[in-house]
Amino acid sequence: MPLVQIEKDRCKGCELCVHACPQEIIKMSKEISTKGYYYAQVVDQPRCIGCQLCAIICPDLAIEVSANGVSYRFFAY
Amino acid sequence: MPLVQIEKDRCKGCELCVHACPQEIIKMSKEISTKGYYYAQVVDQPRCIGCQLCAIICPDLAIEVSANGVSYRFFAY
Amino acid sequence: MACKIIFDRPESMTETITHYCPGCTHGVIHRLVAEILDELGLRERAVGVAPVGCSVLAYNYFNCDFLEAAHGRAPAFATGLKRTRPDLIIFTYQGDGDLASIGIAEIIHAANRGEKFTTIFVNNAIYGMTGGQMAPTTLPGQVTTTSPFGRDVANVGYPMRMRELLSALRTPAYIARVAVHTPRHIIEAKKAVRKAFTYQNEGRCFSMVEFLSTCPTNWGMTPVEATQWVQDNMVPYFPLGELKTPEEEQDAD
Amino acid sequence: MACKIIFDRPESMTETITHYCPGCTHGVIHRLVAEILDELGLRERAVGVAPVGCSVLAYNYFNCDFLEAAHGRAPAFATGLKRTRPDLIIFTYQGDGDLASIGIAEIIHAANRGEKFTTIFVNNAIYGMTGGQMAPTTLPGQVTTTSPFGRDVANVGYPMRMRELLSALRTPAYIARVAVHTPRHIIEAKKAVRKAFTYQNEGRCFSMVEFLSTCPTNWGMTPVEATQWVQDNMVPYFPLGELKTPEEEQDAD
Amino acid sequence: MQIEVKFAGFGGQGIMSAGKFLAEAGLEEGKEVVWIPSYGPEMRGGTAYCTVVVSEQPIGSPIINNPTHLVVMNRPSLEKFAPTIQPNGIIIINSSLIPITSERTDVTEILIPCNQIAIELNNTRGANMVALGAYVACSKVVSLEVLEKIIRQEFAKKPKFIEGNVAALKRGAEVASQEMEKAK
Amino acid sequence: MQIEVKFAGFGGQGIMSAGKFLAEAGLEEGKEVVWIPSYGPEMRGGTAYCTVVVSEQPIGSPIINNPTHLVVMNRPSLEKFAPTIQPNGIIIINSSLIPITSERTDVTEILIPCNQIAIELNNTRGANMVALGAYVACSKVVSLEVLEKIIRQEFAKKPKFIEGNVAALKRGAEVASQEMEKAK
Amino acid sequence: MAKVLLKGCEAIGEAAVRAGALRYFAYPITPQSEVAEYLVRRMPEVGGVFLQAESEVAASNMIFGAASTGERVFTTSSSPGISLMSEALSYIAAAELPCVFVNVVRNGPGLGGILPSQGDYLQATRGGGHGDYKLLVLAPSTVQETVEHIMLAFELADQYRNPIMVMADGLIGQMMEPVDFSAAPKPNPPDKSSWATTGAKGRKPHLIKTLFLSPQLGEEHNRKLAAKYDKMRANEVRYEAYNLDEPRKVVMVAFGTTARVCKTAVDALKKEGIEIGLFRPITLFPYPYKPLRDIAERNEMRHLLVVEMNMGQMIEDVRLATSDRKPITFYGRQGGIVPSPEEVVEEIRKLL
Amino acid sequence: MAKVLLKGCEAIGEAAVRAGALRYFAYPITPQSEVAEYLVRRMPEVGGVFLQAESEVAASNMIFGAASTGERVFTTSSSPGISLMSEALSYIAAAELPCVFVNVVRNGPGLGGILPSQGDYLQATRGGGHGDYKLLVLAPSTVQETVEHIMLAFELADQYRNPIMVMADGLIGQMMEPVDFSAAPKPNPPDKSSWATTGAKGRKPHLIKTLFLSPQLGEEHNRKLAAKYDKMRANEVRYEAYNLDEPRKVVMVAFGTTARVCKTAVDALKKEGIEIGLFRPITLFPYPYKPLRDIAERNEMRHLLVVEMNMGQMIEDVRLATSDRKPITFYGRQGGIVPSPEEVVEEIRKLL
Ligand SMILES: Cc1ncc(C[n+]2csc(CCOP(=O)(O)OP(=O)(O)O)c2C)c(N)n1
Ligand SMILES: Cc1ncc(C[n+]2csc(CCOP(=O)(O)OP(=O)(O)O)c2C)c(N)n1
Ligand code: SF4
Ligand code: SF4
Ligand code: SF4
Ligand code: SF4
Ligand code: SF4
Ligand code: SF4
Ligand SMILES: [Mg+2]
Ligand SMILES: [Mg+2]
Repeated sequence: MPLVQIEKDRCKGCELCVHACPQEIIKMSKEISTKGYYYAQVVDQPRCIGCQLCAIICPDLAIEVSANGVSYRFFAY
Repeated sequence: MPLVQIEKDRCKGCELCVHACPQEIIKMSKEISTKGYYYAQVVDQPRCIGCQLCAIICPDLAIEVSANGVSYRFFAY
Repeated sequence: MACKIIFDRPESMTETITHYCPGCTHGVIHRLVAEILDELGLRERAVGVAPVGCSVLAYNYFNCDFLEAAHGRAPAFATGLKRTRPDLIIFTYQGDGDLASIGIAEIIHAANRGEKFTTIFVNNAIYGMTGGQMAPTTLPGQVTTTSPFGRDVANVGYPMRMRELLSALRTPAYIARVAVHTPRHIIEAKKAVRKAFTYQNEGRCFSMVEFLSTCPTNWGMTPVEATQWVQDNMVPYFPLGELKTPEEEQDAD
Repeated sequence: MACKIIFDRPESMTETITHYCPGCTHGVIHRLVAEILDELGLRERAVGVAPVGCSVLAYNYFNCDFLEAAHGRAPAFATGLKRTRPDLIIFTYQGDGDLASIGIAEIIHAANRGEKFTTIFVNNAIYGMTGGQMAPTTLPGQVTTTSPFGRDVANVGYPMRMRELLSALRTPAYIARVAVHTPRHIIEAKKAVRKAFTYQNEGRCFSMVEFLSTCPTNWGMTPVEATQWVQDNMVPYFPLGELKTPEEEQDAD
Repeated sequence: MQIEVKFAGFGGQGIMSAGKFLAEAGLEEGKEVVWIPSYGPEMRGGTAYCTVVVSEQPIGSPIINNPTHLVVMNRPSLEKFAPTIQPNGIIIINSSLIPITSERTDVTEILIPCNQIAIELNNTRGANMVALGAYVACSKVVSLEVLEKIIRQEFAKKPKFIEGNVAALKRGAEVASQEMEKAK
Repeated sequence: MQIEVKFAGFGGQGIMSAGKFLAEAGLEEGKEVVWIPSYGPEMRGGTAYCTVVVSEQPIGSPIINNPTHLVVMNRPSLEKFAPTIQPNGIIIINSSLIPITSERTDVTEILIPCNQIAIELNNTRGANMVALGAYVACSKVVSLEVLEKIIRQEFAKKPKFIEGNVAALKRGAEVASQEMEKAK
Repeated sequence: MAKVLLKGCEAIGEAAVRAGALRYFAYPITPQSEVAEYLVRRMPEVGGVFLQAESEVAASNMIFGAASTGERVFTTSSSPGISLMSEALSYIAAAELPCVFVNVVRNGPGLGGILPSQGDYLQATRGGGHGDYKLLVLAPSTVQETVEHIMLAFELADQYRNPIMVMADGLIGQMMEPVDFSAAPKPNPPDKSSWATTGAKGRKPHLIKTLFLSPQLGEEHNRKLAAKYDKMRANEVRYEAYNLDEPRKVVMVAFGTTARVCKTAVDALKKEGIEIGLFRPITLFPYPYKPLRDIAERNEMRHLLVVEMNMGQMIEDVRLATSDRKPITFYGRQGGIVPSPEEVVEEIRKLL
Repeated sequence: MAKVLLKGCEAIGEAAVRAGALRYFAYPITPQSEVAEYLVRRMPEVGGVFLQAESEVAASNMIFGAASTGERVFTTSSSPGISLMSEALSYIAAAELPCVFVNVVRNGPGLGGILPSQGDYLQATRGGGHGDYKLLVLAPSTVQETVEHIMLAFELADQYRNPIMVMADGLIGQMMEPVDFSAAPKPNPPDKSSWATTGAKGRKPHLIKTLFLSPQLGEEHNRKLAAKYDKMRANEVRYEAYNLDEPRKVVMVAFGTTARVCKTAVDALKKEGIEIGLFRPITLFPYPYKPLRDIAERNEMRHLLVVEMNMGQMIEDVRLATSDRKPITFYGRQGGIVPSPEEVVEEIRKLL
């Protein structure tokens, strides 16, 4: 099962990952981080397909993706 | 009848007019001008057709062409 | 079975959080370059040349030797570097003000001489660092602080397409334009970056990848709006793709 | 019937004998410009901008207002002039070192902004004034004082074709290449000069006429050999003709 | 008398314009004024601040290390600048975002929940005007009427913002006056 | 003793290299030498000249307004420089192209038909070597043998020019010696 | 007209417009991009021209071309940009064309930073470019004075046919102060038809050039320029003597923003009963050597304190003015730090 | 090795090669294009690099890049070209990179002419570029000395991590003199691996930068540079005192070519039994203030005569050196005219 971890303090709240996620499982926080941003959160991890699109589009290296077992790569990146 | 006058002191002896003249009636002098150049001379004026090619190619405005009566222009210059 | 990380920071980047504005795609472009340095094993021979522009601080984020050139002069700077040490892998990282305005002479001549370095050209259609002035790449009608009524092509001409201009040179080169406003584009972009560094590593030719990038801050948009603006406005004027490769047959002359 | 002069010095030229070497075609190019100023009645509004190069002294030969720009900067200079006094007819007269090397940024940006002046670009494939160094236009294999073993394109790239490069810009312009090594070419060249100044006079666009010119002195040839060299070596690499006219339909983007 | 007030907060909180309006009002009242933007090393998104000097005399140095007054809109600014304020000075704290106080006993410290008030007034971006109103009510450095006039002028081209900002200004002044009463 | 000689003529007459060969010869003989090219305003095709200083001592100023010797290959140069030569100096005149003399009585003036001699030797471009040979024969500033050696070295890469130039040098020296004899 | 609150950069733009300088060519650089941002809106209102150049090299050469028409023209930049203008400045001075360059100085060398500095003093007064030429350099210390200097600069440029530099710093460029335009003199450009290159209609062609093939003419030209600079030295020296009506033991010398800081220091010490003086050069070239010398030669004068935002550049001029007859101490801040009045007061105390 | 006859420009090229400077980037300009023309043939022989840059702006930035590798690199140019290098010079000095710039000075300002001049003295010593930085400036007066200075320049550049300028003039560049390379020291470049940007293999990345966002760090950097320049002032002053073994009534001060002319004047007067002295600064920065002061303070010293090929630039340094304690007269030629010994003798006579 893929695991997506968003580092709260790296996130600048740009919402690009929210729009990139095909599963629509990333949402913005209601709270402000210490940096003053609403930050991205994975709200439904089990539905994550590990496609990494969120990580690929994140300009701030805030997203780390890990996978358990075989993870298919849908594209050569 | 066309008249081609080459100003000796403007001529730098480049010989471009010699090669441009379709009638081959321009030749270089055997003497050096005060500027230190062999200069161009029209050696057979009567054969001149007034085409002005010599004047057109002269980089030094050393050649003046005049014509008597109607002079045909062979090209729009 | 253990959980293994399939996406994280490339070794060629530091942990430092960037100073870029939220959603600014400079960050994505940095990462692509770093990933390719990693993947091609070039980090230890790599020397980056930062421009003057928002990415002047790029050296804080790359985990390789880095320098800071004068505004627009990175290609001359890189020429000096590479001619002195051809064994190094040199890349310049330049904005559109830097490369297409003040530094256009240097990029054209470096490309024309076929200098064996790679230019990462970040075209965000504006001067980001200085607060949003018009760039040579600013689109017709685009509002900036020095074109407050929109760029008037009758007065200041059309935006410059650097990919096209450099491709008009006879000297062999690899020149491509890519975008990073969607994951799909980023994936394509990475291929171009790989090619660019591969050509350099092989000593083949000058290479440049032009990135269509966002500047949400100075465009006055949210990051998401900005990516849409890239698609709707920049891509039509700045077509994507490779325009010149060293393999292509040279015109006969 | 009286004898009437059908060819002599145009009013726009002075009587001063030029300092150019024997057979140097700078002189022909001067005359063509002067003839067009006469024919279009522009002399009294004309202001010429001399470069640094053999033609730095052009002001001694033109019978109109003239200035001397810094090396390569004539297009910026002319931009300042024309934007300040759009009623004047401005032309720059520039060599290939001046225009294509040190001054390439200025000519590209002036062309791209669509500045309404005319550039007379004298491409003699060498630095004449400074004694024959390699120019960006020096041909492959051509011997100069800074390419004594011939221009090595693997090391310094291919000669730059400025007509082609400027034509790659999107902003409308008139851009042509002509030669003056035979009367036939001179006659054609004059047409291009006329068009260039006409476009300017109509406030239409930037215009540039690139001349293939000779430098017998630094080529180490007689003037006649030099004209032949233009035909045999320059014309094939630098094709003649108009490449861009303001009328031409712009690509749709 | 020379009053020096520093406005400080996050970029985007309207710090610069609050200062500018005050300077305009001072000028309108015939005083000497200077508005000095932040000259810190911070890049975009960091702390923004400006200093406004209002004086009866020509103003000398524009470099003010120890201003008489401070208006802070976020916590880092309070921490950074509160210690620099002159004794007997005034500190206006945006208590909506700042959970602490300066802990100084030699200054008048007024806590105003600027963001909250702005939200109540349905003008989320008006917190800066609340703070400005509060500050002027406390310091009396310019009159509230003149300041209102300035705001009306400044927003002349964007009239839909006028009333909201004027309301925020007035409400800030009101709340501050009440707080001052309490403090007495 | 310091000898200063100016070589002057048209551009293209080989003025510069004549001077250079002399300087090389001086150096070969262990003397101090300087070769200074023309710094006149003339453009291409005008007058070309250079000055060579040969001395036993380190050479101070390279600016020589009044040289001790002069070698002139064309008329304008004679007219321009002859008056500047120091009394008791030497003037070598290329009489092939110069129909006049300096009219100075306080110098040794030697007329050599350099171009004519060169043509006779079938080496039209060798007039400069004729003049150089003549000058050295008169001035003895360096030995003819050393000069010949230098010429052989300088043309090492273009051997076909060696003998012609050496011949011109020697012939110039010969003629000059005869002229000197006559003058005595 | 009432006073208006303007940023220094905006005031520069407006002052130029009011001086009739309707041609502006420049390249963006912090901390002076607001001049362009102001003028891009203002110029169309007055029929003027704003053009963003591709670089400072281009901007300065556009000025060169534009100035040759006789119109009033100007550019603005900041330190690295001014370095790139060095060649053009030398040319324009050699060609004797009137125009105005504004340097809103930032911290150097190199890219340095965008914070205020006075580190370009020597560059401005000793010529960044090659050859013997001089700029007349004005150093304002308030926004109001910047306005006055800009207007004055155009008059002087026309009068001397010379480029004039107004040297402000990042603080003056960025801060807002009230500006009064009501006393602004009417622009008074002289007739330039005797040399401007505006078409040779009904007259001989005009030439503007800086090449001299003949050394004699070159020397003549150099001497002509030098005579002009001497005239400036004789007629254009400007300075302010603050609290110097009576002799003081300690006199500070400072220009621009630092002079303002020093004034506050003078006032602060006055309150304590300590009287010190401030000498503020307003023209950096021509430098007010004589007035400063006169002050330094007063018997009571014990010490000079030079305060600058650099490593000590004007101090050379102070030494030249005073021939080292009185001790000089330097106090400088760098890196964009503006010294505070308190620091300056501390320095003075050390000398008392 | 025997002496060889070389043109100044060729000697510059050869000296650099022998100093191990095998990277050369430059743009043609008279009177120094022969350096490039020499090196384009010479570099391939020694495995070096010659590249003709597209402009002086590019050449100087190529040097900037090349110097960052730690290799010995240099460029040459002449006055207008040096102006265009001002920005890069400021950057390189700020970045503390070793390299050598040679200015074969020609007549200015503007295009001026190709004849020799010393008109770039102030530009070289007071910084053409922006901000507080200094070049160490060497002024040779013979071709042999030019060779020595070029070699020395590379050593000093490495030692101080600073750009060094060798300031010759058109005469030195164009004339031929015998050159002896036999005494040339072996190049001795220090280890630069602690800072050179040559790939971060097995170490932390190296950064070379000139931007300081923090004013504190900016100030620190400025002071660090200033301390380095002070070290140069303490250790690198070079000068020649000619005929100054005993006190002289009149002492000339001149550098480079004019010093040579003055030497001849000294010798000429000596023959008449008139003893005058010549003080020749060899380093223009750091200027030999102290030695000159000592000479000027001798009681017998009555008058200083400063001779330059410009309108009087070094004279400021002479005044600073001597604090105006002795009268100073200036004799200068311009436009490319080199003063003759006779003229100088005439000037001296006026002072005797
Ligand atoms: C010589 C010089 N001129 C101008 C500047 C000011 N300046 C800094 S960055 C910049 C432009 C930045 O725009 P761009 O290159 O497009 O980069 P971006 O910030 O958009 O990524 C300018 C004009 C400078 N630092 N140096
Ligand atoms: C800033 C600067 N750099 C270099 C030069 C020297 N320079 C004078 S003319 C010239 C090149 C001339 O070549 P080109 O433009 O082709 O003109 P041509 O003489 O061939 O007509 C150069 C490099 C200069 N005057 N100024
Ligand atoms: S890995 Fe794919 S599915 Fe999972 S959160 Fe990221 S974008 Fe969504
Ligand atoms: S893309 Fe990155 S920075 Fe942007 S919201 Fe998502 S996690 Fe945060
Ligand atoms: S006019 Fe024609 S035919 Fe007559 S001389 Fe000239 S080229 Fe020959
Ligand atoms: S073309 Fe002109 S310059 Fe050349 S030889 Fe003929 S007349 Fe003389
Ligand atoms: S200003 Fe624009 S380019 Fe610069 S960091 Fe912000 S968004 Fe990116
Ligand atoms: S050097 Fe060449 S370009 Fe210059 S005048 Fe002579 S032939 Fe013409
Ligand atoms: Mg940009
Ligand atoms: Mg050319």
